[in-house]
Amino acid sequence: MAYDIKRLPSEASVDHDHEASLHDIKISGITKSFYNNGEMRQVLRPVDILIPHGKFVSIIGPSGCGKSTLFNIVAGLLPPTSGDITIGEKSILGEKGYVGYMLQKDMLLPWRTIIDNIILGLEIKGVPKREARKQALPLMEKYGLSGFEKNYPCELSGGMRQRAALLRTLLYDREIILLDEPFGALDAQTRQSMQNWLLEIWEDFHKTVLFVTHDMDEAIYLSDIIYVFSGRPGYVKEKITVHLKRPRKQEDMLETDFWDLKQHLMGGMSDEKRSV
Amino acid sequence: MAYDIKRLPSEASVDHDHEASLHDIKISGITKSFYNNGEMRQVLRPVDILIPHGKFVSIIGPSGCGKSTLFNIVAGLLPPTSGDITIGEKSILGEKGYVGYMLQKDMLLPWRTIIDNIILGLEIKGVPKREARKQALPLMEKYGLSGFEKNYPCELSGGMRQRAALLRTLLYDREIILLDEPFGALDAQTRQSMQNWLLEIWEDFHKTVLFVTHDMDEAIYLSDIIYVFSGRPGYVKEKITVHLKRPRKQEDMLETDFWDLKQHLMGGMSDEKRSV
Amino acid sequence: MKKEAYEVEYYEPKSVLAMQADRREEKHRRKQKKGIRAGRILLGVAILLFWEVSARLGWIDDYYWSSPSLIAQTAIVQWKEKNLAYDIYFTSMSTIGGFLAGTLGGAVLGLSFWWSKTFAKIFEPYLVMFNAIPKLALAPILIVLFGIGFSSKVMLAFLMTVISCALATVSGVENVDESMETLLYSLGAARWQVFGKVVVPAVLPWMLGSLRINISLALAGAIVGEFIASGHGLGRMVIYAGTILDTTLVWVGVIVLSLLAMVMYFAVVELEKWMTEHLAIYRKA
Amino acid sequence: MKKEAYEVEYYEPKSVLAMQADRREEKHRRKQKKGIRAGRILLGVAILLFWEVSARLGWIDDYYWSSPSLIAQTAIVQWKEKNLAYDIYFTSMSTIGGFLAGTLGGAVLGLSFWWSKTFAKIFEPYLVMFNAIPKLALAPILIVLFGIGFSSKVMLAFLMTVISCALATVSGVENVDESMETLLYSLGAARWQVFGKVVVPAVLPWMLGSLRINISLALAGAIVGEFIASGHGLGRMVIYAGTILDTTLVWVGVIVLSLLAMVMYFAVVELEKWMTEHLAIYRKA
Amino acid sequence: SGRKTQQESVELKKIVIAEPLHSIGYLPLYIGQQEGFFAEEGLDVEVIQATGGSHVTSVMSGDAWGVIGGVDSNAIPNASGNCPDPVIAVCNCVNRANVYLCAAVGEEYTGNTDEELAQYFKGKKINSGRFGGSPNLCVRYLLLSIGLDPDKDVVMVEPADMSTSVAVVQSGQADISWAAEPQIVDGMKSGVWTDAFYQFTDLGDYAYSVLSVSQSTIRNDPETVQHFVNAMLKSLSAAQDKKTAVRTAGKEFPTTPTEDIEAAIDRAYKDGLWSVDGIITPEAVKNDMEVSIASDVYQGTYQYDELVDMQFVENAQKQN
Ligand SMILES: Nc1ncnc2c1ncn2[C@@H]1O[C@H](COP(=O)(O)OP(=O)(O)OP(=O)(O)O)[C@@H](O)[C@H]1O
Ligand SMILES: Nc1ncnc2c1ncn2[C@@H]1O[C@H](COP(=O)(O)OP(=O)(O)OP(=O)(O)O)[C@@H](O)[C@H]1O
Ligand SMILES: [Mg+2]
Ligand SMILES: [Mg+2]
Repeated sequence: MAYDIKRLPSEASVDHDHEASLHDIKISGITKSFYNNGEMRQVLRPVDILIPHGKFVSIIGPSGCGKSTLFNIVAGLLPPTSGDITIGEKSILGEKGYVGYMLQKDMLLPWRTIIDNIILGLEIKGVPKREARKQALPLMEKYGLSGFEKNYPCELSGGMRQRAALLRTLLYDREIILLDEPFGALDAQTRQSMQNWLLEIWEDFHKTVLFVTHDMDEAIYLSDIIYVFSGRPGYVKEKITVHLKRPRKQEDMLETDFWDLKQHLMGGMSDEKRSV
Repeated sequence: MAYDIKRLPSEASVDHDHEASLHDIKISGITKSFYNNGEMRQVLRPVDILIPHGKFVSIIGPSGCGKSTLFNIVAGLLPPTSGDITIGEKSILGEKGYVGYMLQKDMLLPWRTIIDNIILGLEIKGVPKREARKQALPLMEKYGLSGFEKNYPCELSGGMRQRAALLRTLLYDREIILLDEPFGALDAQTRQSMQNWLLEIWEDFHKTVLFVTHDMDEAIYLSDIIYVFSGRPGYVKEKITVHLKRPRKQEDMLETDFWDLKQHLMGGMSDEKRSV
Repeated sequence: MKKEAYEVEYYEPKSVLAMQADRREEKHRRKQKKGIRAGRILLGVAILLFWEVSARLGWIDDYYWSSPSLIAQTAIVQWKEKNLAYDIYFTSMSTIGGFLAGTLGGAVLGLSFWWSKTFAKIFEPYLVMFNAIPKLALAPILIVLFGIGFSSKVMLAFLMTVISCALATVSGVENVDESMETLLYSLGAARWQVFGKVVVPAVLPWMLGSLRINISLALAGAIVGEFIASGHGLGRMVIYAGTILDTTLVWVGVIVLSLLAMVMYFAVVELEKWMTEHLAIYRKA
Repeated sequence: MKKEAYEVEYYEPKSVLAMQADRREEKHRRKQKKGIRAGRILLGVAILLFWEVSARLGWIDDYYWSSPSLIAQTAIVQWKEKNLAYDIYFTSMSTIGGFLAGTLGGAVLGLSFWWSKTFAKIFEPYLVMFNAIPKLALAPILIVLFGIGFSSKVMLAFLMTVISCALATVSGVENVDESMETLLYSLGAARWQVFGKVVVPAVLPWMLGSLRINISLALAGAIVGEFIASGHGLGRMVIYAGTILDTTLVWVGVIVLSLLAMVMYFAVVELEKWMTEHLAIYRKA
Repeated sequence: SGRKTQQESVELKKIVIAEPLHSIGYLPLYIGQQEGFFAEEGLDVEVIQATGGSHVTSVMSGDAWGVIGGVDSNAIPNASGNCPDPVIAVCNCVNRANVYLCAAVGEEYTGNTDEELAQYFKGKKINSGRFGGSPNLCVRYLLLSIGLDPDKDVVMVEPADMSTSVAVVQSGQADISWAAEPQIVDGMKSGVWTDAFYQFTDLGDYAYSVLSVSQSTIRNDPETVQHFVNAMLKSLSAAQDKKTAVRTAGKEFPTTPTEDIEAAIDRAYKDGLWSVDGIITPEAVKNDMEVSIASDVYQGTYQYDELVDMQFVENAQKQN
């Protein structure tokens, strides 16, 4: 295969309290406030998050609590007001290119065909278009996009667009992938199938994933660890380690363990409800 | 109270097989196809739906199956290709003003304050602005919008905007209310509280409601009857009568009955999944 | 209790009805389209007829207003005996030349504003000011700068177009979706990569959208150029006709000019459509 | 098993840090704003200086290019001894008059297009055609129609503005969110209610957006009017200066005109802002 | 003087005269304004500039009371057969074709005969002003009369703006240019040319710039016309006084150097530019019209009596 996938031993069985690895990502004491027309708006209170290598970590929290802002900081696109982000010992503050980042909107460039959107990351790295396309084709086939290579984003359904955006992020091939509400705009059924598809991919590629969502079902279904944020200014209120076994199936959502956890989350969330 | 609310005896206890009342709405054999650039696209296959007076009826179905189109036809805004819609004996095809209609988007006029948006329906009927505002104020207070009368829609959160749009529809005071995915754009927590708010209102006003959603939880939680649509061209695949007792509480969502029904719906939906 | 929580009834799809009603709808639409075309022609004919009759019956003073029949006669004479055809050609060429150059120049200028917000903010009022200078007033200087030949008309058409196109491009630049830039930066792109892969394609539809205004401006520029000094062209013809007080000839010039303007306008509209469809230029919402 | 499905750790919010870093950011922004203003002035001064030096050292022919110092002197003389102030007043008044009338007329014309799509489609090409007519060419006819007084300048400014504003309004009309109309119809509104409560407010920002182009057009129209025939105004001054071979005076006219254009432009921009803020006119995205 | 101010306090009748451009040639008109001759006749004359042929049109349409310009530009609408209100010349002003030809330094003409002149012109780039304008017609007429085809044998350069005469020669875009004062002096000072080598003033009487009003004005309001002509005659004789002429020109053309003005006025006297008595002779009309006819701008025939009405000049002379 032209595309080189780093396979690691499945870590689903590894204890979540495993020793800090050299590939863990540590977010420590990150704060952020914005100035707008002379007024300060604090968006993030000090946030500390550990993202163990190879894990699927989710963040849930009310709208406006600074989740996307935190992602931008991790991706090196926004300087934090204070705090640091490290991989192993190395600070990656302000360094672009360490993470694959999928923004809240699918952000496919409307003037590029799907395949050209997918190879965008490779193209920027300097891989010739022809070769990049060669790398992308088998992936598109595998993940249900074959036949749409030459279509433009506007000609695809929402689910397909999300898939393409996700493939672009994957093909960019960083060790950690940030996904900001990738399925927020999809309807319930499409969302379900996309979640399964994401889990499938994650098991294939086994990258570290940091995931933002509003949907509690989604967070539980996908994650190893869930960080629950408070309302703005956001901080980590709870850290929940999910012990549901993998691989997970849709039917698991109807099990008691699942519903216990959901009830717990819904309880926590209702504190925030009044702030809406 | 300035605003006249028609209270009916609570019908939660009435058998869903009650005799056809004079206020029931009957959608019979409605079909619709569009011509675009000479190409025909059929959106609705013959659809038959009975909406008993005072009931909460939901429609769920995949995106593009013609739910909004059907709503437009019921509201008299779009002529169907064939079929009829009647209240009692009377055909209301092409008649506007029989139903209160809340569109998929909140559709608050951005150049009007919230209160002026809410009284829009009254204003069109010819009620003087001052009086209409008087009628609206207590409702705004009751349903959590007081203090925001003079704000513009862009200054409100998504949840509040939806509330305002719903109030507008209610204040317009028709016997049947069409709600097209009113909570589609909200995050999970806000959505929850809006659902409860809607139930509360529905119990106060006890109008007939026709409701469109993508979210199975939502459909089950709210409805007396659920119509499940097929993919495009849409038709009614199933009619589900929900016997969960009212008033419903959030905790009910964790009960077995609820989950049974959800599982049933998820099974039905997965047939459609492949068409995404 | 389990089976009592809900009841399900299954339905089969009914047969699809013949869609005769819709055919009617389509026929109606086609008819409407034809009606519009007919309406346009009718309106034109009506205007001409009214004009002719008014002139003949003396409702309007035919010295100033001439009349369609007289204008047509004069136009034919001009076509056959003088070089109306060459005048049209000359004006068209300078317009198109200036239009192309101005569009290109304006695009480059406007795009350059993406590179530095400060630079952009400093230059903007000067652009506005320059745009507002009445070019006709600069006649003597323009002659010194660009001469009186063909190239001077092209130059004026260029000057009229370039700022308009630059301003449209600047609007486009200001509307580039920042998260697209963010996306590219997150993929480790350098500034010039963001420029080439996001800014340029995102601004293209704005530039295309300004074309239809620009072609009119370019024509106006070319005509001003001919007013200032020229041996050929429709602008010269009109000025000449005005000077010798031949109102019918003025009308010939005016009408030919507006027809030319319209032809160019709709040609550009078609070009815009074609480019949007064939060059993968996306439509802005 | 129940307690084993997940583990929860609770955190307390840490104290909020002092946000000194952000103050720095704000200072930086303020500095930048000042820098832009300074940059603009500097650029202007640099241009003037370069011009003056070039003229003095003979790099450019000062007969045509004059020089800033000469121009300033002449301007002062004109202000004191002739009626430059009155010329400015005259041109401004006819511009503003035509601008207001044209905006109003264009708005009415454009809005009327909402009432009938067929009507709109039939008229559109005629609007384009009319817009394309070079007004200068119509000089003799315009004099008959509107005379040579103040009102003729207003009329030309009006003619330049009205179509541009109408076309902008038409764009607005075409972009009215159909579901808003749907909403009103669903509330049982009549067409005129939809018009008043949706179409007009929805189109307002488009009209506002066209104002800044229109003011320039109106000025151009007024100047063309003065070129054709006038006893006052900056346009006349320029033409007059041209015929008496006074290039310095031409420059005075050109510069005063562009300054006037700029002042009007930014006044309209401010007006636009003010109206958007105070009249509950929403901003289109 | 005191008498004038007294009259000014009386209501003056306001009239508008349209001029195609502001020219030293129209100096008598400006003298009438500045020296108070119009005021003495109870008139308040305002002069406006009207370009592109609109100076005549504005009189026909009634927007201007009178116009200053060539007889030929009155004749064209009159002859078109559907002119609503013909424009008639009532008083002369410039009685010579105020057109001169200057050649770039090094390109000067040295010959004497028509053949030599034709030989000299051949292939040259000649700036003759806006197509259809009087200087342009004069140049075309000259070329035709010496057997040249203006469109083939020479390159006609036709900028609309007369201020560009010096510029086009200086920048090499023309070898020869038409000019009138004060451009001639201006070009000489800039070293672009030495002096005019050909002057159309040699054509003799030429109705180059006359004052005209519409026929209906003559019919309906002959008194005002009479007053106007009276004042014009006073102005014409005052124009022969160099001091008055220079003073007035200095005010009208404040940025033109005095020595240029003086040179221009000297040339005017030398070439008999201004009519002394206001009479438009048939010879003057013939010369003017012939030029228009030769260059095909005017088609058909003309009648002196239909173009000129000398009754007011004659009345004025009788009064004196
Ligand atoms: N560049 C900026 N300047 C000023 N304020 C900003 C900026 N970016 C974000 N904000 C503010 O920061 C807050 C948090 O925004 P952010 O997008 O991070 O929230 P979020 O948690 O991602 O919300 P959502 O769930 O709706 O996506 C918001 O109130 C927003 O207005
Ligand atoms: N005016 C129209 N002309 C042509 N096609 C239309 C028109 N309105 C809707 N359609 C088509 O009809 C189909 C159904 O649209 P509709 O909006 O009713 O779907 P929906 O079920 O409401 O979908 P969603 O859940 O996404 O809101 C779509 O394929 C749409 O493209
Ligand atoms: Mg976000
Ligand atoms: Mg819908």
